[in-house]
Amino acid sequence: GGTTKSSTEGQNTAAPQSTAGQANPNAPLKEGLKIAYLPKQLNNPYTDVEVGGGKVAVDEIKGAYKLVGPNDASASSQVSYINTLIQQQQDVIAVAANDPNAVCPSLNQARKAGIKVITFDSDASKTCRDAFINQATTQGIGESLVKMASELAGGEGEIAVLSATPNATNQNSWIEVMKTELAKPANSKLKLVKIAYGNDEDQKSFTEAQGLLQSYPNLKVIVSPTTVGIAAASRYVSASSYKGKVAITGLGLPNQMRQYVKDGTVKKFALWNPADIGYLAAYAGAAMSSGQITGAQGEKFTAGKLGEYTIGADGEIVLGPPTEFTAENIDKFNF
Amino acid sequence: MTALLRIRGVSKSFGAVAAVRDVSFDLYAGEAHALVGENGAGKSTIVKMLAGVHRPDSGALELSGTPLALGGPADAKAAGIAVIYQEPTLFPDLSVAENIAMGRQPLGRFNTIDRAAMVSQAARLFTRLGVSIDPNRPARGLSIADQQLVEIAKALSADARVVVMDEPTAALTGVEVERLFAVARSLRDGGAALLFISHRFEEITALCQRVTIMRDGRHMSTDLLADTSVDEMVRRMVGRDLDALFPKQDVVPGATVLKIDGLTRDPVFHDISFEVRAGEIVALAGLVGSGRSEVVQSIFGVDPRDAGTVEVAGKSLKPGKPKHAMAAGVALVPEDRRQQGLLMELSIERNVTLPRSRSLSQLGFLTGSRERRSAQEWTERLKTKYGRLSDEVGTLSGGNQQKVVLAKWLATKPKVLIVDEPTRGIDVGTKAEVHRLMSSLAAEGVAVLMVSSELPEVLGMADRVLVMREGRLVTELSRSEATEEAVMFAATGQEATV
Amino acid sequence: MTAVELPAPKRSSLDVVLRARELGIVLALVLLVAVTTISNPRFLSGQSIRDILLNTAILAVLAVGQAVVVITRNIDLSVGSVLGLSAFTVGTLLQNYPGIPVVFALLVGAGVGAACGVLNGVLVRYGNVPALVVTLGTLYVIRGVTYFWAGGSQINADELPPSFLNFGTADIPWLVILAVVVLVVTAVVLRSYRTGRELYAMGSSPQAAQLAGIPVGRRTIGAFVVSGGLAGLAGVLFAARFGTIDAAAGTGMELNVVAAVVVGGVAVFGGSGTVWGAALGALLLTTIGSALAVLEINQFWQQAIVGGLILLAIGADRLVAVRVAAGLKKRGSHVG
Amino acid sequence: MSAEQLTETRIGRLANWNVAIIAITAVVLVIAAASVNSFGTAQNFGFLVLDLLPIALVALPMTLVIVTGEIDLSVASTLGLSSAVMGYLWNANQPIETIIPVCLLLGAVLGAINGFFVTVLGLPSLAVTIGTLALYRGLAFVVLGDGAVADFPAVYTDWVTGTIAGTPIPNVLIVLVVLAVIFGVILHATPIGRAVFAVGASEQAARFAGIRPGRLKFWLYVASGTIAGLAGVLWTLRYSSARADNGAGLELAVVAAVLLGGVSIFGGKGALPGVIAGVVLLGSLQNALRLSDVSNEALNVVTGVLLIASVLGPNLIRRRT
Ligand SMILES: Nc1ncnc2c1ncn2[C@@H]1O[C@H](COP(=O)(O)OP(=O)(O)OP(=O)(O)O)[C@@H](O)[C@H]1O
Ligand SMILES: Nc1ncnc2c1ncn2[C@@H]1O[C@H](COP(=O)(O)OP(=O)(O)OP(=O)(O)O)[C@@H](O)[C@H]1O
Ligand SMILES: [Mg+2]
Ligand SMILES: [Mg+2]
Repeated sequence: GGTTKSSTEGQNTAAPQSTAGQANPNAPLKEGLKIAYLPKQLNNPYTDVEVGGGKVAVDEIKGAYKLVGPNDASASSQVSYINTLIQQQQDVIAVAANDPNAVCPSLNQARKAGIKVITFDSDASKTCRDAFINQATTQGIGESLVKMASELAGGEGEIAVLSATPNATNQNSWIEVMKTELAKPANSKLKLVKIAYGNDEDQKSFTEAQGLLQSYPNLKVIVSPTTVGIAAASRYVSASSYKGKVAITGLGLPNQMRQYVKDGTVKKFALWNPADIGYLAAYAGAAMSSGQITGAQGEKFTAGKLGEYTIGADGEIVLGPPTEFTAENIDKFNF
Repeated sequence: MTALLRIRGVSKSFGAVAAVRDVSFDLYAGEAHALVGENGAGKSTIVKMLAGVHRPDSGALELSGTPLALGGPADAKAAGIAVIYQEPTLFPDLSVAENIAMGRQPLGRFNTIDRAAMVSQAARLFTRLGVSIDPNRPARGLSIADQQLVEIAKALSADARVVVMDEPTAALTGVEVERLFAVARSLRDGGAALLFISHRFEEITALCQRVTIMRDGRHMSTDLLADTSVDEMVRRMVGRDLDALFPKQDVVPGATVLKIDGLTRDPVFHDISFEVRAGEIVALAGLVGSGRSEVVQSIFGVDPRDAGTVEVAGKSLKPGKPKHAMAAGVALVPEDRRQQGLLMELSIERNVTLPRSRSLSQLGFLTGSRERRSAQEWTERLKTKYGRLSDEVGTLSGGNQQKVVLAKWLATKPKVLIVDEPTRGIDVGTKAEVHRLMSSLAAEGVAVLMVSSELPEVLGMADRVLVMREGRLVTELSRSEATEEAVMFAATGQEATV
Repeated sequence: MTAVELPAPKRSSLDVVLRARELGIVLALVLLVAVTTISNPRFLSGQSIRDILLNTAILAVLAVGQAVVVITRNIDLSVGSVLGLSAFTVGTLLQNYPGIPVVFALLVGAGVGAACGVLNGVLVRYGNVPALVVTLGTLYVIRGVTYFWAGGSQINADELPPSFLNFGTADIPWLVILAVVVLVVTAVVLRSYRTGRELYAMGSSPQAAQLAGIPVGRRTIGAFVVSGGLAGLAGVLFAARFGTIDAAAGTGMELNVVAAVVVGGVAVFGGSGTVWGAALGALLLTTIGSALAVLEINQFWQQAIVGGLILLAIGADRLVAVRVAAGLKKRGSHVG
Repeated sequence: MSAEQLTETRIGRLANWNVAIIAITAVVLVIAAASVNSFGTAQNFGFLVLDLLPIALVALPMTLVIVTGEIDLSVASTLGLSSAVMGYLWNANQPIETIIPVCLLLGAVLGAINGFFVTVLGLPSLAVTIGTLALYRGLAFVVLGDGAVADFPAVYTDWVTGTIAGTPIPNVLIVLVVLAVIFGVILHATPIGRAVFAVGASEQAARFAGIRPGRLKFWLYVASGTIAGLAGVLWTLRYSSARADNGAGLELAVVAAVLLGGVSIFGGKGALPGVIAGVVLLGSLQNALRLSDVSNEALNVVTGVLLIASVLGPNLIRRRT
């Protein structure tokens, strides 16, 4: 007897649907909304750009912007901050979850208290948020990572992935797509030899890149779908004897990567505009808080300069396709 | 003789305790000066003021006519004052040679330490003291006696003008004391001033010219030794006439309580067998390092044993289990009270009641009041001097600390009382009390086993004397057979030369 | 009285123990390298050795400083935070004044660290607060100050002068050379100068040191200044090596450093051990990290193996010590 | 000694850091409740208790361990491994009623391993537990890898985050209070407690008083591991997420809280009420500052300064008198 996983299957999904009610697409955007951003971790350049976009949007809609967050990218610290935000009676919490489940009870408490919860960057379990701003579809990113790797490797050879933490949700789902892509006959000559984890720490990523190159002398491409990882790997390779022999690609910030693109270490990498994610999150939250949308599939709202968006299945709002950066176009971007 | 060091009206208090009050006396170049007094009289406090450890609250020191302000031990060293503290102060991880030379290491090229010179310097000092300690070995693991000898070598190496010795002989036996005295005399005759503290009057009369007596932190008198008698000194120290020092009552021994058979622990002692009967005081004599302490520690169970049995009242004790021994009624007052006897940072109360925390508890719980009452009772019985029961034991004078250890163990009402150097560092008054206590315990039927390096104590107190030499029990002497010569002969294996 | 024979000046048993300790680490190192190389010869390639040594340099500098403090029976848990502060200070400085020579940057870093060391030392000495408490406190405080100052900003490689980055990555391994210099100087001072021996004495018995007239206060502060200064220096090396500096640089490093020192045979209760051992400990830990990556050992096992090896190292060290102590017991003195 | 002196002794013993830290904590709580919006709400009280629960739990046995003069830095890793194993077994479809005792047992075993190295082999605990800190955390990753296991039964997760019916008192507070009382009584009013202090003051002298320091310490490590295992279970249920990195870095916070509570790092001195006050002080300060929008950085600085001040303050006062 006893309570086991299978005996409780399906029982836990019952989440409070506090957002019940009818959407009124014509409701005006409220002013003075208290919108709080809770990124995975403060003091991370990528995060800073994201929430920077958020601040622009909150100012546009005359809301009150707030930024809180831990220094350590852990779910438990995020929970403390969510609790604080509940006490402070925010209107919208825009959160990038460090763990899809750990933040759930708190987020649901927030929703019970009437706070709209928008996740961005890294989703929480869909039972505990109102909408998710998806930077790109998981499928789209996974495909584009494999495409770039294949181009750089010339269609065949060993590739490796340098990811963030072993349990980063977004990273893992991209890697899953990559694996499916690689299994396709078109990519049969590409071999994924290793997934290393740099924990989104610069030094660890640096050392891991080093380890990859030592272990796999025939490595052709390192794919790092994290800004910290790609920068660290590029820096290592640019100053080592591997420069020119091993290609680096992945997701990176143009400002951080400019040097390595220019010195030839990196031929191309991709990214969406992170500022737009924060920007979109603010508008989505405000629209929801104003009653324009409820998070149901098919609802539409306007997000300032980004134009109109439609809510997809499971409350997902997709930002758009990622941009590829190369030596030709990189100077047009500044973030 | 000129006054080399003048102590003028110094006082020192620790919180409410006035340890030294307005004490003045002079040390002359070329004299050995004894400082005596009861435990807690303030002798060590004077020493620490001379060493620069404590700054006098008032009063002053003068060296060769110029005022001497000591900011710390380094100043005292620089002024040519060398101190042997009551408790050895070695660096266990460093080699013996380095311990001796610390701060004065001979230097070679680029001011680096010349190790060879340092080692040979230490070796020379040991030769002068007539002992063989490997200068290269670390100080860790040296016996107390060896530690004391290293301390002495350290003081000698300083070529000091003033040498202060706070009970340097407490851990030494006759031969070593003689060696020390020979060296001390040569220092003295070389023009140094010696301040010598001891509770043993025979040593004082053998070495010193003058004696200063302290009582309760006050200066009582300073006289030529030739002008005073031991009785007179004792009277001034304690402020009254003293009872007999060795009040051993005659007791008809009862049944055998403690039976040791074939006790062995390699390589320290071998095949030790003896018995102690109820009402008996049995002394275990021998030279320092002969293994006596190890034997009693093994009996009590704090040390393991390789072979042999220990029986208390017919029941055999498990090896290595002091709790067993305690439950069977054995108590051990260990030789090193700072390391083994007391928890220096805990209160007097906790120390006195520690071995009985189980029996003092009610339903397994301790509220503190029973412990307090018991601690008060036993410290009073032993006439312990202290401020409050909650004071740290470490702040008591050496003698009072020893009383706390005794209280701690006597309170367990033992059937077998083992005492290892019970009166080491204890003044005559307290010593008599301790002896009376042992004697009356024996009269009550307690079996007492006493390890002692003090021959008068052994001869005065024991019904039987067991002598150990190099880890073996060599002789058993009855009270009538036990003479100084007989014991020394057995302990050294040769005719006594002292 | 018969003359006692002068013992022939021979290696003290103390030295033998220490030698044995360091020998053990060297053996472990050789074994590790051998096994790894057999399975992947590239492990012994020039680039690989270079990488390991460069990575070790930073940890070794920290470990040398930590050893000095641990020898005095203290501990400095703030080194990770000091490294972060120093790295960020130097990074900012170079960002604003790219023309500054590397030597000056090193001095600034060491200076920042030394200042933190003074703070630690003064609190330990004059505040009479145990070092573990003080440095656990300054671990938080210094990290907090760095975060305050840095906020979210990150200094990237492209904002640092190339001469500085070159210092970290050039063909001549400056970092390693610097670390070796630091190691040798510290080792000589500790072994052959009075000041060094006084540090051992303090760690061996604080009370005895006081009574022996050793300026305990000054030496304690001195030890913390050395540790802080070296942590500051390590911060500069860190900046040069990794090129990216944010407020989190060096977070959690303290436990690695203490582990290196402990594995290197420096007793946590002070009084014994050498900086050679500490540096070897750093080398061993770094090599383990690299070797496990090369040996294709599951990433998840790495930390567990490091933990196991630490236990193994201190356990083996203990066995040697026990054997030596048993030897000493048999050599009591006798009146000659 | 007269009755008068007796009461004086009692006052003397109480007038120490222990009382001071409790007073400071009370003052901080009052000021925070008065000046920080919504600090005093029942809901916030619940959050506060849940936030400081793991630190408070682990601090209980840690106090005893530190009083004996040792330390256990592996507690947070034990917590993590307990959490990871909980997730693993849950995924393996084991009943939670079995998993929880298994995790406690696991904690006990991990503690016993520390105890073995420290007492049987006689290795310094600082070094040993730095080793097991890495080892246990590593094993947690071996067990659970990158994964996070969620969907623990709502009955359990709700109990951990819930309150006693009809009151704002969190359920877990009962666990905490019961354990605090048990550890407090053991430390301050039993022969075991006396032995703990004795061993901390001098291991050798304690041995000469019939205490077996090794055995005592061994069991304290077992207790420490068990409680850390329990903390891992509660952590997992609270966040409904079993992960290998749960509780990473918690060890320093626990040590900080214990030291703040007036326990001497050298052993032999300390009291449990002070430690509880230390935990509450740190927790409520962080909570109040966060509510006042003071940044994380400031929390770090405050923690550090408090820690140093907690030892420095009494020292300076003592010196002046
Ligand atoms: N550091 C201290 N703090 C508080 N009290 C002290 C301190 N040192 C000594 N005392 C007290 O001062 C008094 C004198 O102590 P001192 O050690 O000088 O005695 P002593 O004459 O050397 O005794 P003994 O013969 O037992 O060694 C004692 O009452 C002792 O308790
Ligand atoms: N702590 C120690 N470490 C190493 N060896 C020791 C230690 N204590 C004593 N020994 C050695 O053990 C042997 C027996 O010493 P023990 O202390 O039992 O002698 P003892 O006759 O009681 O002398 P003492 O009067 O010094 O107590 C000697 O060889 C001594 O050098
Ligand atoms: Mg004295
Ligand atoms: Mg003895």
